[in-house]
Amino acid sequence: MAMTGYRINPRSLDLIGFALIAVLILVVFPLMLDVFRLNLVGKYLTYAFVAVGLVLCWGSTGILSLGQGIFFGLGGYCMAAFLKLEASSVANTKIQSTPGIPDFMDWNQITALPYIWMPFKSLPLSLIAVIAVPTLFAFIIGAAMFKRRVGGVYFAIITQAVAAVLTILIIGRQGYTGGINGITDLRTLLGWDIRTDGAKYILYFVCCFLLLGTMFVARFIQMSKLGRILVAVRDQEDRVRFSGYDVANFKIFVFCLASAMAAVGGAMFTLQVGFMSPSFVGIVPSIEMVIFCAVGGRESVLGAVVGTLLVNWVKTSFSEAFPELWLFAMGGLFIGVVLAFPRGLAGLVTDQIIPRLPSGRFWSAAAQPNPAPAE
Amino acid sequence: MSSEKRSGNILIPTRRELLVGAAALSASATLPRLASADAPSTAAVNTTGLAVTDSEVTVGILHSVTGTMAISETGSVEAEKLAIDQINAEGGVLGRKIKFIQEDGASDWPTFAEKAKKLLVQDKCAAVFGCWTSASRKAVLPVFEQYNGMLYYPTFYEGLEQSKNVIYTGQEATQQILAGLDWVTRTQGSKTFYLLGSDYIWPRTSNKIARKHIENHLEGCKVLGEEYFPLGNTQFNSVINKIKLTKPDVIYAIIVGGSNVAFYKQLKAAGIDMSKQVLLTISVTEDEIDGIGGENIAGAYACMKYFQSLDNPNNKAFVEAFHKMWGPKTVIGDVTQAAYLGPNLWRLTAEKAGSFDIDKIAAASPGVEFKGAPEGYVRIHENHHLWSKTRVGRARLDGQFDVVYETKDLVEPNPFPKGYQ
Amino acid sequence: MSSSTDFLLALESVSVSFDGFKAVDGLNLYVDKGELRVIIGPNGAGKTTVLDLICGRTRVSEGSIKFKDQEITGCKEQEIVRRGIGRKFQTPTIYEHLTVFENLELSLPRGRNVVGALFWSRTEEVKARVQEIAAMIYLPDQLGRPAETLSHGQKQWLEIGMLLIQDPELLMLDEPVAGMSVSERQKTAALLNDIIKNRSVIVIEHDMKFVESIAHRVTVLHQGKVLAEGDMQSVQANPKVKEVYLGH
Amino acid sequence: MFGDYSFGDLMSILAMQGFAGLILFSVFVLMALGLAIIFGQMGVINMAHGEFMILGAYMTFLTSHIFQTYIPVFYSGYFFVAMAVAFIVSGAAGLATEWLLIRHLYARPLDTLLATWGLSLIMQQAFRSIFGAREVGVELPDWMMGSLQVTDTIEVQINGLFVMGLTLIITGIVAVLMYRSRWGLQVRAVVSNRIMSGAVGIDTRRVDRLTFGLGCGIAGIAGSAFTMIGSTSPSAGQLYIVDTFLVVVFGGAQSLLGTVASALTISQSQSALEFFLTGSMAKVLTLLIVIGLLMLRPQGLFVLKVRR
Repeated sequence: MAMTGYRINPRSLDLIGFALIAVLILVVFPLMLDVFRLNLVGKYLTYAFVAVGLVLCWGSTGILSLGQGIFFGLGGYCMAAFLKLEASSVANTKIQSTPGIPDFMDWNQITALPYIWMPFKSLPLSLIAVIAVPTLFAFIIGAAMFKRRVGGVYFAIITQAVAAVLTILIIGRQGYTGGINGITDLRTLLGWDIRTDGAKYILYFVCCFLLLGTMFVARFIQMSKLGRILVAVRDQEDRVRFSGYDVANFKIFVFCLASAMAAVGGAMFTLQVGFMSPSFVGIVPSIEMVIFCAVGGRESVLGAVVGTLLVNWVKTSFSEAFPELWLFAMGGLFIGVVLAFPRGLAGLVTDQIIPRLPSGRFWSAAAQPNPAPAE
Repeated sequence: MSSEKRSGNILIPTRRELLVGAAALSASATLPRLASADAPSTAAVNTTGLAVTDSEVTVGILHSVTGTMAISETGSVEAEKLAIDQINAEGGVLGRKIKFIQEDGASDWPTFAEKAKKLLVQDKCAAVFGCWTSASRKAVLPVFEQYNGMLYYPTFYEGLEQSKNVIYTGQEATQQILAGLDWVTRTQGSKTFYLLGSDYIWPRTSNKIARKHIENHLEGCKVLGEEYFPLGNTQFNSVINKIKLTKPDVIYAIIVGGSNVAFYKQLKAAGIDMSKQVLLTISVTEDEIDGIGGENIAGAYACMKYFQSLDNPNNKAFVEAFHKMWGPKTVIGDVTQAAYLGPNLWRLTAEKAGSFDIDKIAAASPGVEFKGAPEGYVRIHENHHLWSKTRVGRARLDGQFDVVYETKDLVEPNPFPKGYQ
Repeated sequence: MSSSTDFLLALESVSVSFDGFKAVDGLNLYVDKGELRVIIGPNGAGKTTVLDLICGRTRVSEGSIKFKDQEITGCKEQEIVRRGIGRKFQTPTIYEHLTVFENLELSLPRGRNVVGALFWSRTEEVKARVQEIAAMIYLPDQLGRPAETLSHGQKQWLEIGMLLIQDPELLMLDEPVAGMSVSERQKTAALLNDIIKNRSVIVIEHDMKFVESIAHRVTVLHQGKVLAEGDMQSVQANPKVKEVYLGH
Repeated sequence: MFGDYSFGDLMSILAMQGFAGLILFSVFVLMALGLAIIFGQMGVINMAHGEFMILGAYMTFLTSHIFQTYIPVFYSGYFFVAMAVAFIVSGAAGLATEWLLIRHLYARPLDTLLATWGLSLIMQQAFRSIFGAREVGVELPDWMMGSLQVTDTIEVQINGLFVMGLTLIITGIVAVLMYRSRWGLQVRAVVSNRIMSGAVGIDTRRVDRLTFGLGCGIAGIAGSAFTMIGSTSPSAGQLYIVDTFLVVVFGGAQSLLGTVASALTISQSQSALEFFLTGSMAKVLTLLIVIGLLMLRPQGLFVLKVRR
């Protein structure tokens, strides 16, 4: 594992970095991009929640989870469940044999709303569920694993297996989950149509502020003694134990936190894109999100966000330009980054650029990796 | 102008053979020039700001060319490109050449939604030909309805859907299933069925319909078992054992994608002989057999609306043109043919409506008939599905099908079948 | 023998085996309050394993370990630490890329749970405590330095300091002077004798000169068993010991 | 469940399910062996393992074509040649990968996961561009299809037997290589202490390269064998990766015996469950069982208890 190098006055560096990101997503993008592209960026930003979580979980603490898609997905599904119930009012579902329940239930001969769906009739409960369900799930996994001192590759692969199990379950129990189609055709939130351009702008900004908040929390933790302990756990687990800390608890905490962040991202995804699909719970997106984080720099909150934007922008523009060959580019990108900048773009900045620049403060800040604009 | 004439010259290669003293055709041979000559003004044919110029109209092609679904969707892409080429060769639609923008759905539903949006919002496509799995269609449907686009969807699917913004050029479940079941009970005297499927909405809904039909409409028939496997599953020995023990008259298989290969290879290896054991599938087209290998599935029955071996002039010409464009080895399955219908139906509709406007197209669609369809003849129903015949084919060693049965008349599409839900 | 003892630490008939190989075999070991005990023995005698057993890093196969008359076999590492046993490893294990100050701060026995750590504030009291320890371990003016830049000897001291700041009643040091210069060794010896005042210490050491300079009692381990025990002279006089170890 | 079966039927269920389980077992072992070597011995997480298998499958496809077109007389025996080709090509690809990619990452095992993931994307697209997006059908010589009638209800599938035999042989060879040959000794030395073995004059680089190459080569053979039971398409490799890793991890990365044992456990439980539940549920249950057991024995089934 790479180690955090010594940064020149990290706080000021951070502040300006944060400012740059904030300006970029709050001002530059909305001015530069049409609503369709902006909505795309909004979608990318929902992945950034996961990446930020991974910075804490993987970058700081060294716990590589290949199952973050699980929590992104669960969060998204909880949100989708509420919206779906609102969308499938008796009026909207006249043609069904049982009006008033989601269409996919009707297709599967379910004639009454299942109990697990009841809570999602209320928005407050649903919002609680968005955070609570994934976090609880993470807690169960985390407790089981870390108390038993499962770590490293083993943890990574087990989370992968859990993702596989969950995918099969969601697809198999389609009467209750919408199956492989996911939960589609979501329309309104408390009567407010989330599909209009206006709504898309509002949701975009909500997403931005939530993300900035998440980034702040993550950074605050990194800066606190807790943050130092997490790094210590990564590099010197035994010593931490012999300093009287219960390592497992710290790991569980950070894993749950990362999951909660992912869940928020998932919920925002559902709101902005208008549906939730089981493909997120699977393995591929989970690994992709780890890669976003690696590209940006697994130890840098700012880096992770920038990396997420960058990779997705590359992905979209390449796949639009060469629909049949873009995978080459993606694969090349991942390999290149892993080989060339083990600590991602952020590492590139802090290790390569800043030291070479004249006097620290102003420059070091300006040298925060600038994301390629999503255009 | 009746679509009668057009049907003649839809397929350039066929001109020669069809020209034999057909007055209509000699007229239609000159038709392209006419078409471009009296091309209506853009303002007239495009009142909603679609990507239409005086010389060009832009459409979208949206399929997975990467990821697991690329296996199946490639054929559709090829067919749609062929159809567009041919239409352009005849002077295009309303005197405008068709320009297509291709996007990759990457076998990932959210990506499909993203790209669909791009095609409609940014590229202002007049029509989109695409999607394969139900999941991808469900993902893009709200997009098409919100931004008022037109989707031509080629795959046979589970039904339970109907949209102003979609034309379903494949068969819906009842069209594809019922006739086949009736046929198998009638001719093979089958009484007992074992239903298999990949674990997602289409096989489950189709099996549901099949079960209802078997239990409620077929005298003295019953279902011995019903089972589903995760997509991409490659181990079927257990279920094959169950089949051997329950000894059903008919194995009714709706397994998709790579699993097919594993399933049929293992069936063969397990010594289940298709010449004795009746196997009826609605998910295996010539495309799948390419991967399965003819020797592993020869003797099985498939029930759908099109087979490459269909013997009619339209199809001969279509197959020839397809092979000319994509190589003589490429096979053509039911969905590929349905995908080929898309651009043609759209063209006919546009010329019937005299406009590219989505609303006009949607309104004009019902009743549009395509006499040049490789499958013979199709007509768009009020519910935006197609009237089409259903056929049963028996797989040959060479990967082609012998058509052993075809419904006398067109089967009416019925996406919301009463008594089957 | 009575299971209740007035010893600070009591190992009774402790055994552990790795795949059949008995690393420690029916070992009895008693350490008094305020005693500085040195364990010596040839390589593979099981010295480090004994420390591992006491601090819970390795689980005993059989036998009992009592600390202040309480059974600690089966306790988690951090519990044992919290009961007052500190352990230094053979190779200095410190937080390489934190500063000396942060190393000591993290080891301070406060804010050990998640919340406490999250809202930890660096009070004057904390600083004072860190300063005090830093002075003891000869690093008072190195507080700002990244630990990775310290010399090997200084790292050893820092690790000792990280134990001291927890104020344990029993301190276990695995080869504390390994790789130290002569002057550093003297300083370390002084440090240990200084520590002793209010706690017990177990030291594993090869360097006989150093052992003589600090040891109260010496235990000689051989093949996981106690070969001899007593003050330095008697042990050195012991023919068995001569034979297996000191002799040549 | 049992009511409608006679005793004889039940017996043959037992027999045939057992056999089905054995086939699945051989499949798992074949999948896992290559990975067990690479992951277990080198700690490299090769996410492209599935793609190396598919590479082998495509090689088989090509070989069968060459035989059909040029030397149809020997067609019935082409499969053995195909396996050799698969081994060589995949192995060579493995060596190249190690040289270009892996050797730069030994210090960061988890990063090999990301890099090889990138590699797997590239390989998939390469397959697609070269062999086309559609599945390719690999035809088998007739003697490999069909099955032997043991009793009137019990049948044994020939290609099943073939896979089992193959598994047996390859496992044997690997075991000998690992525990009897000089190379195996070196590998194990490098695993237990890279620096030291370097110091005593073992060319660790060479050992690594060979190990990785061998692992990929075996993956190639596995892929070639899977053309008998599975599909050959650019993205088919993805199907195997999770199962494979589970088998290896569950077995305890370091020991071949562990890998075999875990493959046995997983396959038998799965095929048994498959009979009483539906395919999907059986899969879920199996995975859950494995996860559960892994929690109880974090380091896998077969690991030595050692002083840390």
